[in-house]
Amino acid sequence: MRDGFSKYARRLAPGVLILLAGCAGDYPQIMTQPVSEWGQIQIDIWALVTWWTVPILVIVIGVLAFILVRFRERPGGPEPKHVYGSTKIEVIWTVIPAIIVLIIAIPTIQAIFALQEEVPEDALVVEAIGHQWWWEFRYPEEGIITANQFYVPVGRPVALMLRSNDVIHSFWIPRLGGKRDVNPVVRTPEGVEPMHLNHIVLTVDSAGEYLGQCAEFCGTSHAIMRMMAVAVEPEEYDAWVEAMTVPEEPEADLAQVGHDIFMRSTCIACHAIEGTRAQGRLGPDLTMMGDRFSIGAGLMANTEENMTEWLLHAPELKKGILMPGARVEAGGMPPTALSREDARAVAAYLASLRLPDPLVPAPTAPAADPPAGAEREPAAGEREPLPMGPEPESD
Amino acid sequence: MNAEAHAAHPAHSHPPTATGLDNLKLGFWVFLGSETLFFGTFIATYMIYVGRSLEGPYPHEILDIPLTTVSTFILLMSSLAMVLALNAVQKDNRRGALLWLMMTAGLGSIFLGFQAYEFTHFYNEGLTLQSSIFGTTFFILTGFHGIHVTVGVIWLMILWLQTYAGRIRSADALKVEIAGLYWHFVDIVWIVIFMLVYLMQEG
Amino acid sequence: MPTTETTRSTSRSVGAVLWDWLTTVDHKKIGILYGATALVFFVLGGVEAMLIRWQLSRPEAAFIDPDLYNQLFTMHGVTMVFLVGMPIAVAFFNYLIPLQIGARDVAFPRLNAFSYWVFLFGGIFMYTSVFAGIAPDGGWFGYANLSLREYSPGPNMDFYALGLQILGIGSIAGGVNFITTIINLRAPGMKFMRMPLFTWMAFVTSFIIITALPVLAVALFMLTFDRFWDTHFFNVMAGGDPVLWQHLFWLFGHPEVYILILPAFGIASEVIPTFSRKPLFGYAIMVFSGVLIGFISWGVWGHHMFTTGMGPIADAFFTISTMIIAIPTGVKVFNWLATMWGGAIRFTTAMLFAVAMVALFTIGGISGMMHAASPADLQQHDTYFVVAHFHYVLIGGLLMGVFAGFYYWYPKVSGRFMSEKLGKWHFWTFFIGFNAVFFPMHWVGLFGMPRRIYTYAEELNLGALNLFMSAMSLFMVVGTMFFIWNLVRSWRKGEPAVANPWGGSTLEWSTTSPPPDFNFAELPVVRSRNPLWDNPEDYDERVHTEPAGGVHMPNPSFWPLITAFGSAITLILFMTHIWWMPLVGLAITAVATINWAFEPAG
Amino acid sequence: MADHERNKEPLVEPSSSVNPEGHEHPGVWTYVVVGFALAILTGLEVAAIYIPPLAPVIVPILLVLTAAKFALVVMFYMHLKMDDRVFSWVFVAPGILAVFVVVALIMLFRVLPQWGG
Ligand code: HEA
Ligand code: HEA
Ligand code: HEC
Ligand code: CUA
Ligand SMILES: [Cu+2]
Repeated sequence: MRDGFSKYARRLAPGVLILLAGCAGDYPQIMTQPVSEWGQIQIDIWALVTWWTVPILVIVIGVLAFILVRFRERPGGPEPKHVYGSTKIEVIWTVIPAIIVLIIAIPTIQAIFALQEEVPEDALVVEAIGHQWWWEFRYPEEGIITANQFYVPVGRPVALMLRSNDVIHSFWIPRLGGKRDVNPVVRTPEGVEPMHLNHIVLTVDSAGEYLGQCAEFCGTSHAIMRMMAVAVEPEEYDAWVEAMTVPEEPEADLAQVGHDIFMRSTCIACHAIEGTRAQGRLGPDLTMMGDRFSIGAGLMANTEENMTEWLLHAPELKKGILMPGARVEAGGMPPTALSREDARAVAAYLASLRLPDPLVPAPTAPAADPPAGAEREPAAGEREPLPMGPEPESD
Repeated sequence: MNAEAHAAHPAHSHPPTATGLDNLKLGFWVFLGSETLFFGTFIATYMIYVGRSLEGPYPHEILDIPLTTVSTFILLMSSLAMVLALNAVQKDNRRGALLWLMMTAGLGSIFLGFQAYEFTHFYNEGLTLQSSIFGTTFFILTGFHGIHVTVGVIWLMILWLQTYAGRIRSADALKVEIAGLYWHFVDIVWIVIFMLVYLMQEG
Repeated sequence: MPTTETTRSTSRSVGAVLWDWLTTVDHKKIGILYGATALVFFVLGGVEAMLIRWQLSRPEAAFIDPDLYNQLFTMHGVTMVFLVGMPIAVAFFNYLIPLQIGARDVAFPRLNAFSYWVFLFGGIFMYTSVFAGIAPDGGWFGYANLSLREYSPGPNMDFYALGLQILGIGSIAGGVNFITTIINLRAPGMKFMRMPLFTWMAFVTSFIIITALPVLAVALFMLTFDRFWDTHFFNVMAGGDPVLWQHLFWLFGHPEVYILILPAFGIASEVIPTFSRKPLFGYAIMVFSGVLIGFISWGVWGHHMFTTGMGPIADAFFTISTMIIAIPTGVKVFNWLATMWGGAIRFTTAMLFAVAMVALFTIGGISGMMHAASPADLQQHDTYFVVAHFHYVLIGGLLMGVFAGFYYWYPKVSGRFMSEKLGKWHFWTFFIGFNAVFFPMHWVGLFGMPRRIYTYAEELNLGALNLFMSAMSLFMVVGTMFFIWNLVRSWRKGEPAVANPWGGSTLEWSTTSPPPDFNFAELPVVRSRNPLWDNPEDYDERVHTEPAGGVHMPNPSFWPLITAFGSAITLILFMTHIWWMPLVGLAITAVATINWAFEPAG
Repeated sequence: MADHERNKEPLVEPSSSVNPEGHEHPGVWTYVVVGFALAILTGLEVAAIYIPPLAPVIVPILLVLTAAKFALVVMFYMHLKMDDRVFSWVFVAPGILAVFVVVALIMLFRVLPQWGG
């Protein structure tokens, strides 16, 4: 029943709401256009509830309006009859809502169980780890660690294993589907299952870049704990995996200078870059930082100027974080004491850490598989620095 | 001046109420109803965490059932003494009232003594509020119960003094009855704690 | 024998007046104190809301620092729930229950004073933290483990843990008092099934108070111990589980929201019949559904935790139980409609607010149903869709109801009407402002704006809507100003009111406006549900002047104030981190309690 | 004082179940017997946990014995059995909620996770 119904309900219910809003603009975090079956089930239920309850609302308000017009006191009007109640009517308006509740409840319960999937064999396992206030993503099988932005292949089930490193966060990328809390790991004696570690299993249907953010209040900078899922075709995904596991060497001179500064500063105490001696794990992994959608988990666009500012003033730009600035200490770390020049160089270095573009060479290119990264052009500015928003053609 | 005012208004002369029941007694029962949720929540917390300690000492290593059986018995008997005290007050038997009130408070104090011994013993064994989740939940649950017992003992002593001063007659039996309700309530909470914490221990 | 003076002399010195209010045990005065204090906190909470709206008016705005923002929304929530919603309901309970059941006072007048003073001290304590810039900043639900010392090192959440504990003491004492009053002090003939619906809802509310608040008390104790003595209730490193906090908080929290709404339901059930000139439709069902709501409200708390990962069985259970609540609530809505149906509706300000409440609460209820479907809630949870829901039930339901109550009973309290003209201004500015602020919030949520964020990305395209909402919230400020001005102005300048100015049917209208200290010179005898309509002759001839020989009223007492001070200070002194300091407070409490116990109640 | 007299006029709903003044308090003998019963039940409880064959059913046994003790104290020592029913209501209703809370939390934290929920 849900299927036939949802065909139009899907489009209409949210559509009506948006129309009412008067502007069906471009909403990267809109809830009602999920790109996964997992998310679709949720929205179908929402539509179902909407269709059964909003009419009740309309009726109640309609009747109320009628009453207010019809039964207003008129001069010289008769004294109202004293009616104390009517069992028949009471029964009717108890039973009808009860039936409606039942109609809503049954598919809802089915959906609850449908959403609770076991992790399938062929699923891509991604550990999503919440930190105050950034996201870490680990691909245990691929041996990849990244932060704030993660890639998934279209059409393959993805199992997001959620856990927190500190307080409770909540993983929410509206266009992939609803949220699940990211709970800290409760230590228990052997033999007892770790409690409340959630996972989400979903298959992304269409390629695109999907914005999300932490949805559980988690302290000072909870507002800036954003992330992006990049769903790509399977070949591209494979190329990404490969690129992520190959060491990177800076090419441009300034980047080389930045590389050296980075490697001898305290940066490496907290940050890791694949293939270098930087293997810190306190902060986000910076492999392919140049390609990230933002700096500071959504704080600002990923440009070299912004990066320079970030490196100099991170704790002022984002309150409460562990990363020290050039002059302000944080997280028990002394100031990095970078000069503006140094910072600019490091920014250039980080900007140079980029994926090949396009990820999969065009079909005309030689079939030979050159080591990813060797061929790539560092041309900054070729891509939109902050491509936030859904792909136009999706859904 | 208090004494006079008091004598003029013995408990039974309050204006009659809609139900014929005394306000204070009814209010106190409501309060006890509220207390069931207070202890219920602590008990639920204990039950959720039992067996989840990462470090010892663990309950089975440290809880001394025979000893606590004795203290439980003492608390139960204090409840008996309490009803006997009420009975004596109702019959205007001042000597009986003094005896049984003293007995109740005394048994309550002995119970507290046991608890003090138990706490210090556990502390020496390494079980503290901070040592493990068992330590945390155990001390807080039994500690809040202990605080209730302490309040009860003080209350009973005040009643004893009042009885001694001849201020509690059969007409004031309600005062003793309400203290009794409190006392018995604290007793039944212990009955439950004893079963859940001591007898039904896991891990 | 002690009898309070029953004449109002206007020439008393300020000191005497002050002493009178500090030691009063008169339920009417205490009711006024509650109401006035709650209104002050309402303005404070409202100012916080306006600062929130200011910061959110633009994307990426930096008017307010994130730490301050977090304090603002936390204190806004805490204020509106604990310092406005509950006390304002208690203000009405205090003033009206004894009058409606035909009693001279509540069962425990001094305990009543104690409740108020505890509430006041608790509120002041919490607000010292606001003015010191160290207010609680973990949300009104104070989720552990964020609220533990490790992640909230400052004193902020200490204020939360201790402040709410103090407030809880007062509430429980009040609940015990009202239950006893309602059971025991009904006038002759006032059977349970003849009680006015407001009193019934007060009864149910009090029952929820005495059962739900102990759960919060325990949770707060555990938080306090974790914060002050490193216990492990919520510390994951030692096996504690922060999810337990969530369960305990919402075990309290959901019944709490019904504590907030049921009094408003009660008010609507008094106002609507009066201004429709028809008795309440389906009285027995209204009572029964209220009781049912009270009980079911205990089995639904998990709907705040659908994303926590409770598992499908628990999710399914809480989904169903939550949806079931719609049925008794719907019955109430329909019965209000049926009461108006065929009536002669007078559009006084009170009635406007009551009618608005019916409509707006239904909107909030329907969005509640959308949350209740847990799969859908995975999207909605912690977004502005939820913020829209709960402001519709809290402002549209609770606050509209309370405003209706103010306009309705003001003549009884002051002997003067509130200005209808200002009232209409108040109503329309507030009504329009409210809808303009909170209806678009549904869309803002739908478009993906999470709650409790001090800033949002430009790219989300939410700037225009947010700006609109922020601008429209000024209407609510203006509306509130009309209201407060109306309250103040009418106290001396309002049209004088007779005993039963609106033609109400319940007992409070049988005594003078304002009622004498002893309420009724002669206790009324009740023969029906709507005594003033069915048997007006019983009440017509009554003269409410003091009978010869005086009326025996409880003595004023200073000890409730001191006891309340002692209790509050006991908890406050925990802040010193010196273990024996609270004992000082305990000593004050003990001395005061003993004096209280031995003082003749009169 | 005049007021008091007036109040003594016919009461509404005088305590429905029992005559308020003259409710029969059980005698000393009953109290002592109940005391004995409590002691014996406690003895049984403690004994039960030392009898290995009972291990599989120890939980229900303890629950029943404890409930019995609880009921004895509440009914006899706290006089709920012979007192007005209103007292039972205001105590038992919250008590039921308390039991519900305990059971529900145990289900949520200990039972449901084991069902793989
Ligand atoms: C006055 C307070 C109040 C009231 C009365 C309600 C009433 C209801 N609430 Fe609400 N709620 C809050 C205050 C309140 N709530 C607050 C403050 C929060 C947020 C807490 C926080 O996180 O900070 C919240 C959050 C909240 C959530 C959690 C959302 C989330 O965080 O993800 C849910 C989920 O189920 C919910 C559901 C409901 C339901 C189903 C009702 C029902 O009682 C509504 C019933 C009424 C109707 C349905 C309308 C009338 C009925 C009819 C006309 C009959 C016919 C109708 C049908 C058959 C559908 N509420
Ligand atoms: C009864 C409860 C109640 C009431 C009445 C209100 C009233 C308002 N609330 Fe409330 N709100 C809550 C309960 C309530 N709220 C709760 C429980 C939360 C959740 C907190 C949390 O997440 O922890 C919340 C959260 C909340 C948020 C979300 C914050 C966030 O998640 O980041 C927002 C945002 O817009 C908001 C806005 C408003 C507004 C604009 C009003 C307006 O109605 C206010 C109207 C304004 C006034 C009444 C001011 C009147 C002032 C004057 C007349 C004096 C003028 C003074 C001078 C000129 C000095 N509220
Ligand atoms: C004490 C640990 C620490 C040190 C030292 C440190 N960082 Fe960081 N860094 C962090 C943390 C934590 C974050 C995440 C902040 C956030 O977004 O909440 C971060 C974030 C970043 C980011 C943004 C990552 C992203 O995905 O948005 C960059 C770039 C960065 N750091 C570079 C550096 C450089 C360069 C240095 C040295 C000059 C450095 N960091 C030193 C802890 C540190
Ligand atoms: Cu992480 Cu909010
Ligand atoms: Cu709720």
